[in-house]
Amino acid sequence: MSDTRTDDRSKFGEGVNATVLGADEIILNMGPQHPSTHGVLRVKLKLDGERVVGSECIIGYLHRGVEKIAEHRSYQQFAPYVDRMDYVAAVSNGLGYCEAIEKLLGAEAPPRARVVRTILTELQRIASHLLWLGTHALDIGALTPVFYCFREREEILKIFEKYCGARLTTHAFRIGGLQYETYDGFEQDVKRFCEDFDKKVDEYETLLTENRIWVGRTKGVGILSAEDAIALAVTGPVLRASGIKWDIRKAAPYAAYDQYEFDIPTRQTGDTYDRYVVRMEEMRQSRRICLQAIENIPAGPIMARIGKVLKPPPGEVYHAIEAPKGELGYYVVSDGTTQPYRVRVRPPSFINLQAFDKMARGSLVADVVAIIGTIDIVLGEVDR
Amino acid sequence: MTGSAASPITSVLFYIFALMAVASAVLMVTRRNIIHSAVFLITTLLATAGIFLQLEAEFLFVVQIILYVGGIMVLFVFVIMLVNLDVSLHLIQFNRQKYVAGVLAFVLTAQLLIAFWVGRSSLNLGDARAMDPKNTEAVGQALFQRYMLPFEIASILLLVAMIGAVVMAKRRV
Amino acid sequence: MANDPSEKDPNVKPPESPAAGAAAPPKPAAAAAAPPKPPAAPPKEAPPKPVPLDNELVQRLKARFGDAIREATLDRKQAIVLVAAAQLREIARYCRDDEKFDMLADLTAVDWPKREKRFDVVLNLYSFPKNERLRLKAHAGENEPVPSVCEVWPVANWLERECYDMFGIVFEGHPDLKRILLPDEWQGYPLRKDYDILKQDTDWVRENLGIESGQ
Amino acid sequence: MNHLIPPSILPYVLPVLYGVVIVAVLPLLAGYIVLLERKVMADMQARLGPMRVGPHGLLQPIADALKLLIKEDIIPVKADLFLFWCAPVLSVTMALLAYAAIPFGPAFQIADLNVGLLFILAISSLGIYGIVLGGWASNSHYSLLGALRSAAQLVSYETAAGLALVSALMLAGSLSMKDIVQAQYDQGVWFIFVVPVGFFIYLVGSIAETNRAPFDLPEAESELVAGYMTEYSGFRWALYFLGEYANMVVVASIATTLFLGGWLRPFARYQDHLFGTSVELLDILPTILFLGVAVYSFWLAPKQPVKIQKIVMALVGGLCLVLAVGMAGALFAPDAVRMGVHGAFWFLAKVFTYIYAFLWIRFTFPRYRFDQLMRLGWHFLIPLALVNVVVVGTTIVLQQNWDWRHPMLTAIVTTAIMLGVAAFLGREDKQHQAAVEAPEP
Repeated sequence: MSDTRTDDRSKFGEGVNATVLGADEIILNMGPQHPSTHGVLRVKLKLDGERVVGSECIIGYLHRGVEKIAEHRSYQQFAPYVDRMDYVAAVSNGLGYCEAIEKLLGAEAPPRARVVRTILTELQRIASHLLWLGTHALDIGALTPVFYCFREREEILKIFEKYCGARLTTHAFRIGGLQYETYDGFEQDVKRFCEDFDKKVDEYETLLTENRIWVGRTKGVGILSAEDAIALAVTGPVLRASGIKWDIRKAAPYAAYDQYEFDIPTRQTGDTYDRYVVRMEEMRQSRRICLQAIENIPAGPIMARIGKVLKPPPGEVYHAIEAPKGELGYYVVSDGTTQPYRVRVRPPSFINLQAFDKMARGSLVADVVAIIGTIDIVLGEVDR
Repeated sequence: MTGSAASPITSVLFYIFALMAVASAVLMVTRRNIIHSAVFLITTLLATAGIFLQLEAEFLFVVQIILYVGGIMVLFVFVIMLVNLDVSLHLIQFNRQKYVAGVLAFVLTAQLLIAFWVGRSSLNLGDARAMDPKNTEAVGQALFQRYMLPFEIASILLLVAMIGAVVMAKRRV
Repeated sequence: MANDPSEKDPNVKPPESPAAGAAAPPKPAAAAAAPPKPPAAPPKEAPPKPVPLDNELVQRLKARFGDAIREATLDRKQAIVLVAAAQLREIARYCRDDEKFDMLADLTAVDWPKREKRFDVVLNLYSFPKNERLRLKAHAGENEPVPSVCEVWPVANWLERECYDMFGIVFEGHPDLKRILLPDEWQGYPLRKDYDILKQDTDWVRENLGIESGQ
Repeated sequence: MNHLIPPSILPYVLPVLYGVVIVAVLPLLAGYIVLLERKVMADMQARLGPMRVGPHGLLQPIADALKLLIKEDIIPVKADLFLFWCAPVLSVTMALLAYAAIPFGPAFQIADLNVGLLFILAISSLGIYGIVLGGWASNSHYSLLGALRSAAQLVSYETAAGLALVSALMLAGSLSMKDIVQAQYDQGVWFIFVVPVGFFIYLVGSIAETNRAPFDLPEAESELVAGYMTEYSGFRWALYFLGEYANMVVVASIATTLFLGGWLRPFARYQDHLFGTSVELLDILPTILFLGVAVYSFWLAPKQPVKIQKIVMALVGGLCLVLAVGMAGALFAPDAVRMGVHGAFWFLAKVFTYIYAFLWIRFTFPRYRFDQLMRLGWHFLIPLALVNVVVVGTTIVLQQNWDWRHPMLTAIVTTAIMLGVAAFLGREDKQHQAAVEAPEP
């Protein structure tokens, strides 16, 4: 890693200084209200004809100051706010936060709670990937997959609703374990869903994977090399599609992931098509985990003995889990009172979005839509 | 449709088309807006195509439309739109030699009229003999049999022109 | 509405923020006498106490940078190394090149208004080869610029912009330091402890709507 | 009845009558094609589609038309009023004008020009003006960009489609649409089986020519929003829409006439008679079809939730019954009437299957990027069509001079050659794709 390498890397940093325009370059403004920016993201593209020469993402339209609110709430009161960040994968946000506070307290959720948490998080991963696939295909022009994906996602949301009464911002977990016992028929529902989900994923694959136009629109678009991926700290499916086999569920198992075996799909070229294949394979792996998990959900208590008022001794902890978008980290500092002194969320979408400029350079304007879709960002998490 | 050519309907049609052609030609010249004049040029061409049709020369009618209106004029309109020429709207169109132009025009029309008047006897505007229905085949035969050589030379010429255009327009990569 | 945070006297603090309870300098290592143990409610597993850390990584760092490495502690089984802000960039480059911490997972800050150097700049590093995490911390005063680590890890670009946006910490050497989440003309730095939401609201209401208080 | 009309305009009466019928029926037909599209799309996407307006959404087109009529008609400021008004009108008239030469049945044709096909190609090539002038007149940078893009697309795919038609023309030997169908009757085989690659090229070309997915780039481009139609609203926009669907039917009828044997019944020369009566076996198919639909709608009628929908469904059932009786009656009518009625049925059946293929393709394929679209047109389709013309030409010369008498063998050989050429062109395209994939650093 000689020093020269850092010089070319520093060119990532400079945003597009819009005032300096080449001979026939124009600035094209996309968003913040735009059909395919997945929320309020504004992208300033510097174009030379059709080619993207530089780009700058302007974010913050959905900034609600969640971290400031955290300092005025108790640990339990802040839990519902966490669901509102990545509102597409609320359950995994909740898991990350609860486990971080449990680590802060030095407590440990009982085995039964850990297994149920794993099942619900994996179902949420499938639901999040389904929403990604539907909207991503719709942006590129395939009208049909979005309806198939939402049909399956509906099944998962029904299971969430039966379990904790809410479909999207579920607040399903509590610090120390679970609030609700699993409803009877929970195992049967999950089994029925997982049973025919494999055939459904085959359905999407027949529609898209060998579709020449789909391959034409995604292969070689938005390439991110492994070295750039690490430099830009991109995580999740985007990193795995660039050839790095790293998943926190395997590297630092949390909840009950160490009890099940599943494999980590990776691809080499790191273009939009590879990210599509990685996410499709991840859905199959999540289904595998769920099937193994519901075989034996251990009996026993669902809540650790940590008492009603939580006063973690002063200190700090950084706990990261594998959210559908990437590494979701919580850095919590406590000063011994009932309210956290500082809660910092490491948002995977925010950091993955920074790689957009690297991917979009040199591509065509029409590919920008595909690249935004393939990074799979949710603006609630980008802006916090 | 071998109706007799001089039936009232066709002659009425002829006058309509002729009038349309002349009117849109005049309009084309006088318009300030470029696109309007392009549209009127298209109407002139369509009117002449109408006259071909009215003479039952269908092949010429169709060729006129495909070639002129569907092909060349599309490129005209493309060029006009790509190079937006609204700058020319502010230029003053006519310079001050109005009077000289007027005199010249008068002299020219006078000569034309005299020429028509003198030769009016030879202009026997007999009924326009309808083309025989198989004129498309006739045109085909003529082109590929009797005038084979000029046809080939013309096509090579066009090919050369096309290649020249491509080479010039190719982006210096 | 420019409530310049610096001349606010410390006692106008939001009522519900912790009172003098946590007056002791919260640097875990220095707080030798841990606060009195919480009343022994049902037997709760208390987390392990923060303990000074002295493994080979810390020794190599100390050998290399001497007293720039202020402290090393282990809090809840996670390594924390406190470094001098001035050498942050060299230490960062050393960690990435020689110690193989090739991913900067997160860069953020914590505001301790009562300390003379009020800000903690916290870098969470991760090493793919060693599958290990390390947390570098550096103290920074109010208007004291911190060397930017953009050259070492390009991901720091947006992270440092967010730190600047939320805390006002200036990272010198950053290619394009400007606000990232808040509008550019925003006054004040929200995540500072003395940035009071209530006061912000009453100022705005008094100024724009001319009524006493919006509550 | 002929003596009533003065002789000079006698030849014009029937065509004018047909013209009126077509222009009146077409907007309704276009509306119901929109409904068909939404229903098929819904069916392919595991949902129901419009169900609320009338039974199973059958009155939806009328509701759409009414909505568009009363919608506010916004004209952008500084728009070029004259052009803004005449662009949609232009695109609809060009689409309707093309019906003049389309033979719906042996007798049901407005004008049997002996350059029928060329006439339709000429008129549809004028459709570009509707789009280009519309884009220019709405005075917005984006709609102009969209208009130019769709015009470029139309021009390049028109060549490919035209060349594909040439290959079928050579087999028929004449430009008049009626003669083409007659040639398919005489040769006893539909041209789709003789020049299948030609049909394929024309299918792709016609999809691109009517700006439909996966070539609907100008409207659907993310930053162009709705291409040249963005600034149009209310009935002006509906005119563009009507133009597009009318164009779709025109393109479908050209394909039917040239490749699917126009109004010919499948196995037209198969004269097996039913129980010794003069009725041919396959002629009863239309009657059976309409009877089936009538029974189905009568069965559905009582199940409709709202009373009014019950009546409408019963009406639809009645209409189908009448058609069935009509079809059956035509069997025993004099030959001209039978040929006319059945011919029209078979023609429309083929047109609708062709349109169904359009819809099917639209809902399974994502959208092409503009440069891929142009490369497909210029690098793949046009060369393929040229080679197709050359190959079909040589086979015809072979047949005429050395009376090579095995049509089936020639069809197989030509298709094999064409597939070889297609593969070669495809490979070249892939190399180009690889070149694009590794963009310059």
